[in-house]
Amino acid sequence: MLELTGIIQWVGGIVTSISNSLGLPQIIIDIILILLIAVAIFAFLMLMALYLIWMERKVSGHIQDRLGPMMTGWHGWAQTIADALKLLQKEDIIVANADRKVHYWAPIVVFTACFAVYAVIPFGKGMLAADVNIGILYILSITTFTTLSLLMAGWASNNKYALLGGMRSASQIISYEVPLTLSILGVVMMAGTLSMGKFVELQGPYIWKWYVWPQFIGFCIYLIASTAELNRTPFDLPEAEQELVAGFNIEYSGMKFAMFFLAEFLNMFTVGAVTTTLFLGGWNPPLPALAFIPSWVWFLGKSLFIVFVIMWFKWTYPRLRVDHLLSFAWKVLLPISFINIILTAIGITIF
Amino acid sequence: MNKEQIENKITQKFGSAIEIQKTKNPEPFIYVSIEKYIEVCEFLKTDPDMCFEYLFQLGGVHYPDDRFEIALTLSSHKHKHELVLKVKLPHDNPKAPTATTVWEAANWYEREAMELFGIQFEGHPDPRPLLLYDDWNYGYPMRKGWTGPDFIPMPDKTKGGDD
Amino acid sequence: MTDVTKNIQLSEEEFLLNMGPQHPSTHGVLRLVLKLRGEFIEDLTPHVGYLHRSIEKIAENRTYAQFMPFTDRIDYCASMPCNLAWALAVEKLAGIEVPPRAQYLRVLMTELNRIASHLIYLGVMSLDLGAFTPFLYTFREREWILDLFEMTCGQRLTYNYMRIGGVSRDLPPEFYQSCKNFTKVFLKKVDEYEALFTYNPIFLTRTKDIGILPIAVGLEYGASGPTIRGSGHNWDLRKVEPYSSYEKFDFNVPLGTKGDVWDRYMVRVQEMRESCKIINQALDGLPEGEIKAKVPGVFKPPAGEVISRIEAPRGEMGYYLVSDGSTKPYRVKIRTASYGNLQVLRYLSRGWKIADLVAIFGSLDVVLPEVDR
Amino acid sequence: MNLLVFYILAILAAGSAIMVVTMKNIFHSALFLVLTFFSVAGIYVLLNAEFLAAVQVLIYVGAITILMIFAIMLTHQLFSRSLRQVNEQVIPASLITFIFFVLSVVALAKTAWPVSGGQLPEDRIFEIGKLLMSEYVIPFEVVSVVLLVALVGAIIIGRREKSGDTK
Repeated sequence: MLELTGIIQWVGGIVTSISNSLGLPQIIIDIILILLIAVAIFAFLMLMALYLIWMERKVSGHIQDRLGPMMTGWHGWAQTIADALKLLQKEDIIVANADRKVHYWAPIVVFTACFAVYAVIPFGKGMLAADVNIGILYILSITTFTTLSLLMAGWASNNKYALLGGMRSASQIISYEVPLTLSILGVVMMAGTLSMGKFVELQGPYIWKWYVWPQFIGFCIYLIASTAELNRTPFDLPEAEQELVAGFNIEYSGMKFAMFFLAEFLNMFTVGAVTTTLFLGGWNPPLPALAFIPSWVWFLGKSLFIVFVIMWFKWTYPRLRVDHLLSFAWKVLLPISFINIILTAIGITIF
Repeated sequence: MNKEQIENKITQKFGSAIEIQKTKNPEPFIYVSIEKYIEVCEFLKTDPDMCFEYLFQLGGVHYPDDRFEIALTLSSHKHKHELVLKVKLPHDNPKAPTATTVWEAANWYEREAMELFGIQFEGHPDPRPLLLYDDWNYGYPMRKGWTGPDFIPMPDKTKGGDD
Repeated sequence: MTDVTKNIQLSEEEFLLNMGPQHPSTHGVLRLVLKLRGEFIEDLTPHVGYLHRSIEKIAENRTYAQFMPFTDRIDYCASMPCNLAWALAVEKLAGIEVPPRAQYLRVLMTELNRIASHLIYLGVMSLDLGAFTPFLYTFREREWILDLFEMTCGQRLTYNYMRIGGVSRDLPPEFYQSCKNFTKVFLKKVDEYEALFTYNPIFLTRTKDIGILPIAVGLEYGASGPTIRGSGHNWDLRKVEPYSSYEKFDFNVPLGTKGDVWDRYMVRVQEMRESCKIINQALDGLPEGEIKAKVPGVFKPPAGEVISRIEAPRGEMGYYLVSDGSTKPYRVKIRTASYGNLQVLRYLSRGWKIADLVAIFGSLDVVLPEVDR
Repeated sequence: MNLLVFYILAILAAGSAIMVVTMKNIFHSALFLVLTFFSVAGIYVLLNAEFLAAVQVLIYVGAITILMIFAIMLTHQLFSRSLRQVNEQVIPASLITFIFFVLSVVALAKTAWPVSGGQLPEDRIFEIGKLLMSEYVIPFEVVSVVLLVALVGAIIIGRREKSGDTK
């Protein structure tokens, strides 16, 4: 049995029994369990982020007719680990006229925000840290802190490029938040719930019952809008290298820069995970007969596929311009998502 | 229009201000007196038979015995002919009216001649140095016989400056 | 440089942004002081000269032949045309007749270099617009051209291939087949680039109707080459006043219609195809014979003044050469295409956004060492 | 445990609210406002009102404060200028505040807070939706009309300023 549910229960059981024998109060046991889960998720996510960076390099390399990292380990598997070690040793430079406190807090905010999202992501059967009944709303609200941190970084660096990058990202994320939320609304209407766990349950192990088919418009809008929220090409204006050099993170170095970098990749995985949960049946296999493959493999596979698609975008398209970007959100995506909602409502009342 | 026709026409129009040089040079050119310089330029650009709308280059030359000249290469895309126009500048204080009023392209060429040869272009809209750095005060490097210092210290950018 | 920024009057909503000298999209070291209102460019002041090496002064202290390697450094993306223009100037001055085989080889090499230069343009332009992948594709093909050059003259970037009166070496035997293969494969690769770009909606919105250059303005500022041909101005020195036996080749001069960024892009893409045509013709019609005219070891051209003009990849380049009859040139004035093309930037970019400035600047294909010399 | 969390959140909310009004740098004030909103959202969670908490964060942090920061960044006069947070009228202001504080304490103490018995409904969001669409449908619709008016008004004001600039 490759399902991890058993292991989680087993570890939980051990912790509880040890604590009981020590006579610890229930509250301490709870805290220990929560910490254990948090550490487990954190460790997983750090590894994930490292390997997503490696994956990005390999994907971009192969798209660009080259190999990507090859020297560190088999096909360069240890490349990002080496990079992370290098970044850890780097001097942390804070520019003279920077707002030191805000400069310090910005990467922490972005990292915390993208980590906090994973409390409600169902990684597999029985692998959901907190099944709150407002799961998807929670994700939407937590991700707004990303915007905040970009603005903080842009403002605190006391650099005009960083400021422009911060402002661009704010206007961009606020604009794309609207079609993003509305595209999710279609799924929410069909499911009649906001809980991430319920979404997965409702879709079940039948590929034809997944929400990607009835909500195909919503799926596309969600993918586009979330690419924009991730600030990735073709929407990578906040950090447009050729215009703003590096945008909001221009004055960051060492580990703080690495935190922005890791957060970007974690957010990408978040998008993959949320898309999987909302539209692709979560950890369910496409057919009940395929259930012998563990649920978390399905979840990871689907999420990584979405991540791959987003990378594919990046290495194919040129970048949009700010005003085109915003008018695309308000004039194209928004009306389509409204139409999608109306169609969904009609569909629900008919069937 | 071939070269003779162009030369004839200009000579007719401006007479004594024009001096046609036809020596052993492979490339014949026209000298124009400094007083009529801009007038001739405008004529060359606007006259329908001339139509020299394109300034190929403008450069200063420092001849022996401290004589400065500027040479303009003009070409007409309409009539597909070209012309070299030269102006002799005053000896002691090389000075010329600006040709930017005729061709915008002259702007940078004149700035370059200004800093490299020390030729003053009167009425130039933006007489800043172009190629040399701002603190350059070692004379005009393209003049013959210019001997610069062996070692020119880097300008100290740490003092002042907002960039 | 401080006085520049201080003299600019700013209103409440405006601010100055210093773009460069070290900036990813200034293609070298160019400093642009932008006066911005939000993201809109109110005004722009280019500052050049960071790469000034006073090649013109160096020329006065070198013999005619010794100056040849310096011309390589004027435009490192397209050294062959710089070589060629210098050779043409000196030959015109001294009245040297170049053997036909050498003329054909010169055409072959300049056209190969034109493709290499346009490939850099294409890659860098795509990079400016945020697409990274085409950059590597174009450099893959450029690599092949560099291999061909290496095969011929042993150099990959600064060729020093032309000589006064001819070229330095004949083609190696394996060149013909490799070059033929290249033109065959390359035409397919151009289609590939076009598939990535030409009608890509994002590319179209970024380039169509952006930075329109009217012909009259372009001529006024001294723009040339693909920059002015993109506006539909039919002016190509290879056709108008053919040099180095260009009159024997059959090729078209691609023209744009509107003069926007897209037109300038399109002109260059078409020019690559035309160059392929010329290369094939040059390879097939390569005459037998000498590759270098007899030039005395101590070369003393007669005194005089000449102008040489050629159509380099970026536009018209040429030398104004004054000789006093000695072994060294008396005065060399180098006219480069980027010099004129960069002057237009101020006119083109006013009123556009920073993102457009990057696209417009990319479309002018300016190489900074060429401006600063 | 709940009580402990509540105290932490309450101190955070109140403390950062004080920072909002005392900070010299307006950008820092805005950041502390975020913290205030976030702590208040935490208190909502403690009260089993997750929906309200999420919406609080989504709207107040995600939209309103960000817009405020955006406005600060765009406006040169506010950008990187320290503001004087205390003026000459400290005594009257503190008097008024104190009176208001006493009044609200008295009001809070005197009001009887009716506690409705029974369990919270299992699917609270569902119930909120139902209530908004049935009992409170008129205020709900009125609010949306008000928002629309505000939106149109904002656009008109913004437009006028722009045309004034160009002339």
